[in-house]
Amino acid sequence: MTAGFVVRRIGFYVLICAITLFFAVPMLWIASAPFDKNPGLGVHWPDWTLENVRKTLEHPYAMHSMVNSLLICVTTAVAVTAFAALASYALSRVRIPGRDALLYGLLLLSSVVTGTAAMVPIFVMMFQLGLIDSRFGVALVMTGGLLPAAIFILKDFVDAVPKSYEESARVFGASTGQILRDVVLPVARPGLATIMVWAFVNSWGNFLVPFLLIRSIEKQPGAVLMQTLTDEGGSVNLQVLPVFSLLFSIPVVVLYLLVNSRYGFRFHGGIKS
Amino acid sequence: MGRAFGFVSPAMLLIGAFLVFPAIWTIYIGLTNYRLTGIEAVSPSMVGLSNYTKALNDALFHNALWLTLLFVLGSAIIGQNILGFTLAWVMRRTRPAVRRTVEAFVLLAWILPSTVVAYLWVAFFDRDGGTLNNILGTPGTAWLIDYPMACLVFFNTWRGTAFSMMLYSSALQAVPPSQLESARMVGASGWQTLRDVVFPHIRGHVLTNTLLISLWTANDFSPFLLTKGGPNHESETVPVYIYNVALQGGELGYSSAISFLLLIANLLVSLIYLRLLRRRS
Amino acid sequence: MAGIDIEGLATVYPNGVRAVDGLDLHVADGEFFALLGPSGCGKTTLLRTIAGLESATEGKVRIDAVDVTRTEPGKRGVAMVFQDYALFPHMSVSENITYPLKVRRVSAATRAETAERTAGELSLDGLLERKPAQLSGGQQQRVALARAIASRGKVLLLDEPLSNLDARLRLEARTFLKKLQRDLGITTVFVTHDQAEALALADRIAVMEAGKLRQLGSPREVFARPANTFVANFIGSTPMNLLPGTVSSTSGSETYVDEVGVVSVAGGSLSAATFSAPAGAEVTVGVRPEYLTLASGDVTGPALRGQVVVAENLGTQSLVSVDCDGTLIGVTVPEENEPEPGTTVVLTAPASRVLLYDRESGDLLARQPATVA
Amino acid sequence: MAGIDIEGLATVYPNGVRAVDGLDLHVADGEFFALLGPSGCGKTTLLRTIAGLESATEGKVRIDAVDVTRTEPGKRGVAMVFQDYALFPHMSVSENITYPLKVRRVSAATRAETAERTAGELSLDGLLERKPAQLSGGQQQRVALARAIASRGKVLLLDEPLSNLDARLRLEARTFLKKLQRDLGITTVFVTHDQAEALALADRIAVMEAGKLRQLGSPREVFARPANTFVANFIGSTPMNLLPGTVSSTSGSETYVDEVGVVSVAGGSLSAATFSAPAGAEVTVGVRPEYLTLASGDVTGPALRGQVVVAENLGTQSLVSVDCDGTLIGVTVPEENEPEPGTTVVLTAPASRVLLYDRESGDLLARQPATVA
Amino acid sequence: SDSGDQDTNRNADAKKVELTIGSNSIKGGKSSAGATFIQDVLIPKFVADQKGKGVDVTVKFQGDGSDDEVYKQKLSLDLSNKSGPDLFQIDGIWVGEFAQAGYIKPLTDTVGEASKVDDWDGWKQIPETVQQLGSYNGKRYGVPGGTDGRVLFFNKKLFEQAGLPADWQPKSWDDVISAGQALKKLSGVTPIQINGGTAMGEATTMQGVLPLLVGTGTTVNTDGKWLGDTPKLRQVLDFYHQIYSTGLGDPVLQREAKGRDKSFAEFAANKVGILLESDYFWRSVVEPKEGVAKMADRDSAVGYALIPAALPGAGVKGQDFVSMSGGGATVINPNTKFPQQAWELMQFWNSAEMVKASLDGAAKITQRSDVNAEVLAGDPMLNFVATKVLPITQFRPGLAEYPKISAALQQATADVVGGKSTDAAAQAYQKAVEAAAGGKDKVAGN
Ligand SMILES: Nc1ncnc2c1ncn2[C@@H]1O[C@H](COP(=O)(O)OP(=O)(O)OP(=O)(O)O)[C@@H](O)[C@H]1O
Ligand SMILES: Nc1ncnc2c1ncn2[C@@H]1O[C@H](COP(=O)(O)OP(=O)(O)OP(=O)(O)O)[C@@H](O)[C@H]1O
Ligand SMILES: [Mg+2]
Ligand SMILES: [Mg+2]
Repeated sequence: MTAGFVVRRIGFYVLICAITLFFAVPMLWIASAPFDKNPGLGVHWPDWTLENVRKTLEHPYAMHSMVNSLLICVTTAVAVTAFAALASYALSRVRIPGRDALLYGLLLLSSVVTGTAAMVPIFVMMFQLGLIDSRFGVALVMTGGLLPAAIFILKDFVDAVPKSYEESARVFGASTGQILRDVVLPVARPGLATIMVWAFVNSWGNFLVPFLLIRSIEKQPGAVLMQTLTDEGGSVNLQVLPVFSLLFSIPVVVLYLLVNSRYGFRFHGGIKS
Repeated sequence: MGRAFGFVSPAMLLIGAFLVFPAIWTIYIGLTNYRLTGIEAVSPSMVGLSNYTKALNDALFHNALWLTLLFVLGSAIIGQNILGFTLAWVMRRTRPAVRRTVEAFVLLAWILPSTVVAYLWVAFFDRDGGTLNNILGTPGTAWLIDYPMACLVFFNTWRGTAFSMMLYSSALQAVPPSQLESARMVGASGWQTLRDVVFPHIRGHVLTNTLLISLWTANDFSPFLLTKGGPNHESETVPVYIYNVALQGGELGYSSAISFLLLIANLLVSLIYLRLLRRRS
Repeated sequence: MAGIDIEGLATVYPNGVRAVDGLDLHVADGEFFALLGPSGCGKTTLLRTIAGLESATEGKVRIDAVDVTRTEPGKRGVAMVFQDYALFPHMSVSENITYPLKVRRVSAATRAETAERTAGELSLDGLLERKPAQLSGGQQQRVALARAIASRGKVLLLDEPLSNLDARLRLEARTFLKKLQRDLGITTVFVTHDQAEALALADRIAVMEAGKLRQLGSPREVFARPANTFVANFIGSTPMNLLPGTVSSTSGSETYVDEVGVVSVAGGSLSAATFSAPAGAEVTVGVRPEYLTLASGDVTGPALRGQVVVAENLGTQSLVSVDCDGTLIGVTVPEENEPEPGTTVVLTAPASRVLLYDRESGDLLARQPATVA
Repeated sequence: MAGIDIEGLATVYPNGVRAVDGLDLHVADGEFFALLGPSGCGKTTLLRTIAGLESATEGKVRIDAVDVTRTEPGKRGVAMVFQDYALFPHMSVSENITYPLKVRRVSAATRAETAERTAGELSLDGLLERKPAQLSGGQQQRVALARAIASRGKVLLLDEPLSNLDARLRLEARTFLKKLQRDLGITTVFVTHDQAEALALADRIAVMEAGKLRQLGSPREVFARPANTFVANFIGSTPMNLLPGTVSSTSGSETYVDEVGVVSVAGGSLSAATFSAPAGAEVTVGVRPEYLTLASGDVTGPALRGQVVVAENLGTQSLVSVDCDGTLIGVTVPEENEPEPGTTVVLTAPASRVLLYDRESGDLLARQPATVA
Repeated sequence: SDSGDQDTNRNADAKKVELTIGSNSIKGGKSSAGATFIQDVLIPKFVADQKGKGVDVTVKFQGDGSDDEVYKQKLSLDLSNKSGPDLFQIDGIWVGEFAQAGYIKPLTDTVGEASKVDDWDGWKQIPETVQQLGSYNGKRYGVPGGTDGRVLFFNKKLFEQAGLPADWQPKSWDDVISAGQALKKLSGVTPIQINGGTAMGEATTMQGVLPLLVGTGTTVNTDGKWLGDTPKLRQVLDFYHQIYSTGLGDPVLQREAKGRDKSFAEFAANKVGILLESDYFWRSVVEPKEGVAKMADRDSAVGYALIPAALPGAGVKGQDFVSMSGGGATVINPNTKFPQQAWELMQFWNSAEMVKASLDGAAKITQRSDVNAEVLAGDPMLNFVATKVLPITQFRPGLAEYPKISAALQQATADVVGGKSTDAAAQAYQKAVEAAAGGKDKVAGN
């Protein structure tokens, strides 16, 4: 081993450590504040207590809001994945003129609709459809917003499934549906898993849509509840909030870990022209 | 073909209903003086393009556009791109245990709910007990006040790098190892290898990635959670400005018009990217 | 079991490439039929058109006398093995093998039984629970075959079934495939660009070039009397020597040589038998390295003279390149006779092994047409 | 120009696979040296260790007598051609060829000049402005060679340089490669799993199995006297017959057979010359299909009797499988002598072509060691 | 169809009634006590009460507990689609804009006969000033809820160290400044915290600009015209300038997103001398047991004083002392299916018994004088507000343009605190107000 080699190795690990710290340090708060007697908006060595956890568990809506979040986000993630899979398969295999332009156009539009102003038409439409105060309605709206990017990303995965797989199934007489179910989807599974996590994470944090469309507190998801953890003057409730933040993060992390260990979390990229 | 249509239609139906239709309606609202409350809520009137002419003379909008540009440039085009690529490049050949650990943190930053993330960063930058001040030994420095845009760039780089990292990881896997080794065999340095072998291969990925993260960053609302656009509009990017105009000011017509202008700006940027992409082949 | 009839078939890709260009072909029931030709000549396209994966632009495909030109691939009663095997990576070997049955909603019990039996036939026992990625190349190929066989098609189509195997495995698989086809007696069409494979396996070979048929015949016919210089050059493990020459004397009638004529070539001459060309005709002389004999002394009769340039070891034989008046001619010699480079040598060939081709068209100058149906 | 010395070399992958496992090897200056072995035996790993792309776990690599075991690949003075050629798709042919010079910051003028010259040597003139994707496989291979040559290494390493070419092109490229190496006189190590290629091209061959050297010698030696059953089975375009047998009588001393002994095998017997085993020894008898003679009448002396099972056309010859007392034995016969399946035949072989191997160890039972340096 | 055309007596005799109460409060979160009262006390009591009359009422509670702006958006969306809760609480300053949009109607329109509304005996207990909270253009749109009042809080411990009296009562702005200068001598202490800047949002307007402005003798909207760049405005801005340019205040704190919370924490940690806040600060922030910034010694350590006019007698209406108040009102949805029952619930809700119950033993200023007299006796500070501050207090105008005017005021203070000259800030303010008000003619300038 030459000296240069050793220096490069050390430099390399210093770089890795620095990057890891950059990503890890901001997370200290959520590791310390929930268990601190005097939680603040800073990070210090906690004065350990489980009192905050108890308070959070006793909160009238906290736990239930997580269930709502799960309901909404599982629906959204499943719907996004299912519809995006169907659409991206069709778009990947059939040459529709202007297909790429369409995808880009939708991707762009999806950015306008996240704005506050677009809430007016969405609200009015949901109102007319009688989907106000419905968790299902909320999931629908979120699904519509996430689909373009999901199709965009998923198409790359489907493009990567060898055509010979499908043709082989076709020669055996499999219908398109069978081919999709038995061959394409299972092979593109890492992509589907990735999209599912992505959709779940995105809907998990969405506040505005459920807030505006849901009427009963009992149906509100955690993202909305988190906004209410303040006192009448608008100061945050530091007893409950850190613990709730922690709890609220757990499903996302668990889902990610599950998917990562089973399918590997990975992306394809690049537009094949 | 007919079956393909059947496959696409559920997605298109949802997209049409919850995306295209509201988007078009929003564009229409942008041509009126509609407000949430007050007289204009009952009877909004068409004001033509006056919202747009107003935006063109609105110093706060100009300010917001400029800040958005800085934000996209700093955190997406430079920050996430370069850090994401560096991570993908460096992690390529590290031990799996190390790679998994680093990736876990990077991905955690990406998947945590944004409301939670906002608190993490408020705590990080906090003036009194903040982690940053503790690390740097600079108690009392109000980072979010004194350097709001720098903080946001820092924050968003942290938040979004995972996507670039993952995309570049898979891009780098597509570079045939034999090409990298060919370069090594002729004695090319790391930089020469990147420039002559790696980059030409992943050019398409670089552009897709840059396009996506630019769009997402330009429309990102999380700056609001950190600084609420302040102090004194110093970190009021366009989405935050739209929010403030719509909710604080109640001017939905005007805010719709600005949303549409943001869409146009996004479109322009995308077209430039796509032009660059096409030139590749 | 069924024969395949192809009539005036053409397949044109959307980009305008006429990959198959007006083909007529009959594959007999139970025949092991090879499609041979260089890369890009349209072999795969022809096979895919038979399978129904590409639709014919012109002409007809009949399987078992039924016109299937417009029939869905799944309803033609064909089974196909792809070059990359197209095994489903997420299914176990037994699931892969029985997938065709699953598509037809055959009961699980029957499926398990079929998997057992077919795996037995192809010596895959004990591998049924593995995933394709856990198999060697040869095993994968057999799974793909098993799957095709399990689908109980009347016709088996194989696209370069051996090309993904390494040299040694390929030889084994070749023998295995031939035996399997014999046992099953299933009509089989296979695509290859390796002439040795086609010669070794097929009952009949169709040699293609640029979407067209160049010769159709038994391996022996194709090897011994290539119908044109294209086929001549393509067939044989060492390329045939194709040399410009002139007919110098003929016996028999003026144009149809019944006995033996002489052609002057590469500074010397060779005798050739039973061809149809007048004296003075410009021809291409075709003679395989295996049929040339190398001597160092003097010989009587037509012969070529030259210097040894280089020798390549072929195992029991060597391929010697001899420079005859500026033309390089390949000769195989037994390993023990390999001459030193630089040696002057004399080459002779039996008249029956010297073929003459028209210099312009490249067609065999034969009394009888070379393609005997 | 330089020789390569390899001493006790082992390369272990992080997953614990000892891909190269204690190898000693000397490649002489200017030699054309082949690494041959089945898939996964460590050929590529050895080549990459010489190149410095993998680092040696144990042992030493010397190039031109300089220890380069820990030297960066770019500084070893070696050039390498990868199996997939690794041409840079975005660079033109001339940019590809001169990339090694660009890295060393050679002036553009010199680079253009080198590109011209090297392209001339490899008949690539006129293609300099094309991109790799616009070239045929053979041309791509030549560009890769040109790039390796332009880098002016002392040693040229080729990893399966011909495997990406189709059957016909491979033969041409083989001859081209051999001639090029002769002309340049550059020390060349090439990897192949195709024994025919190794026999045809190499000055010397190293046969590997599982990271270890099994035989080292000239093509003739390796072909004629494989040092063990592994090599015997691997070398030869048709696999050698390896049959269990027993030494039944010996001449000469008891264990060293000077003249001719007899082994009983497959229900009959064969005579073998010059081996070292006592009567009654259990051996494996090795005899190539090419050395067996097939007769239909009766013969005197040791012979095997059996029925013809199947015949494969090899072009000028056929490979006939004969069932001798339950053992399948391959024999090649000239095409015109191909017997019908079912015929009863008699097989004989010259005693000098019958090799005996220890049944346990598989090593050649030879008086002299089989590997002659 | 507009509710004006609807029969106000619709479903008056229904035996099965369903009502929904909307409120920006939630148990365990924002205004938890309010939500708890409605859900656990008001609704069961009302249901029982109605049962006695033979009516089967179901009352649902629709709590939100979010930012006021988003709550307002949600309500507006509901109301503009002629849906939404039957009764809901809104901020007093929204009454005007909601009325203009037709989202709410005068009670007499919704409920029908004026007598039914005006004869409610509760009105007599609600002071005229407080009634403004639920009124627009002189008409009653709803019944006000509790209110508050702003005073100057000060830290008696710091005052003692600085040699200032424990019963401090400044008579003019100069008195405040000089107390600040005395406090400045103490190390690590911010002498005066008067909210400024945009980060604090409405807290800047309510706890800063407006109390000062009324101290100069004017209001933000006089005779239908919005305040422009007037000398009085400049006087206010000068005062900000004086505080934040001479080290009497902490300019950085005004820019922080969580600046207000932080100012509370600093006050509780004895680092702020004088703080302009509402009685909420006393009740919920430095409250010794439950407060967000508890001060165990609140009763002895925290002093309070009336906000002086710039000079004695210079305040609005010639007052010596001034204050601002806010609060909400409960209104009835004009589209309710059960207007009569909704009005009945409204009366029940604002009965003395319920108002008292809503306090749940805590001391808080309610809309009803009779209740105040009873519950505030034990808390001198709140009593002080109810008796001394409410009579002199002012409310914000409930007009649609107000939020933007307020934003312009915040911006002007932000400019000054950030170091701009009063002149530049005032000129920029004038422009912003003209744009917000929709024309020069709607602005009172100089
Ligand atoms: N999908 C396609 N679209 C357009 N042209 C095609 C397509 N597939 C093949 N071709 C063209 O059709 C011709 C015949 O191709 P085909 O694949 O049938 O050749 P092949 O004989 O199978 O060659 P190989 O031995 O290389 O597999 C080629 O010129 C090829 O470029
Ligand atoms: N990067 C690697 N990591 C771990 N094991 C490896 C790696 N590369 C190769 N191996 C293993 O080392 C052994 C030798 O591999 P190598 O590639 O040298 O074989 P090879 O002789 O070149 O085979 P082939 O003819 O298939 O190319 C194999 O068992 C292989 O699985
Ligand atoms: Mg093909
Ligand atoms: Mg290899």
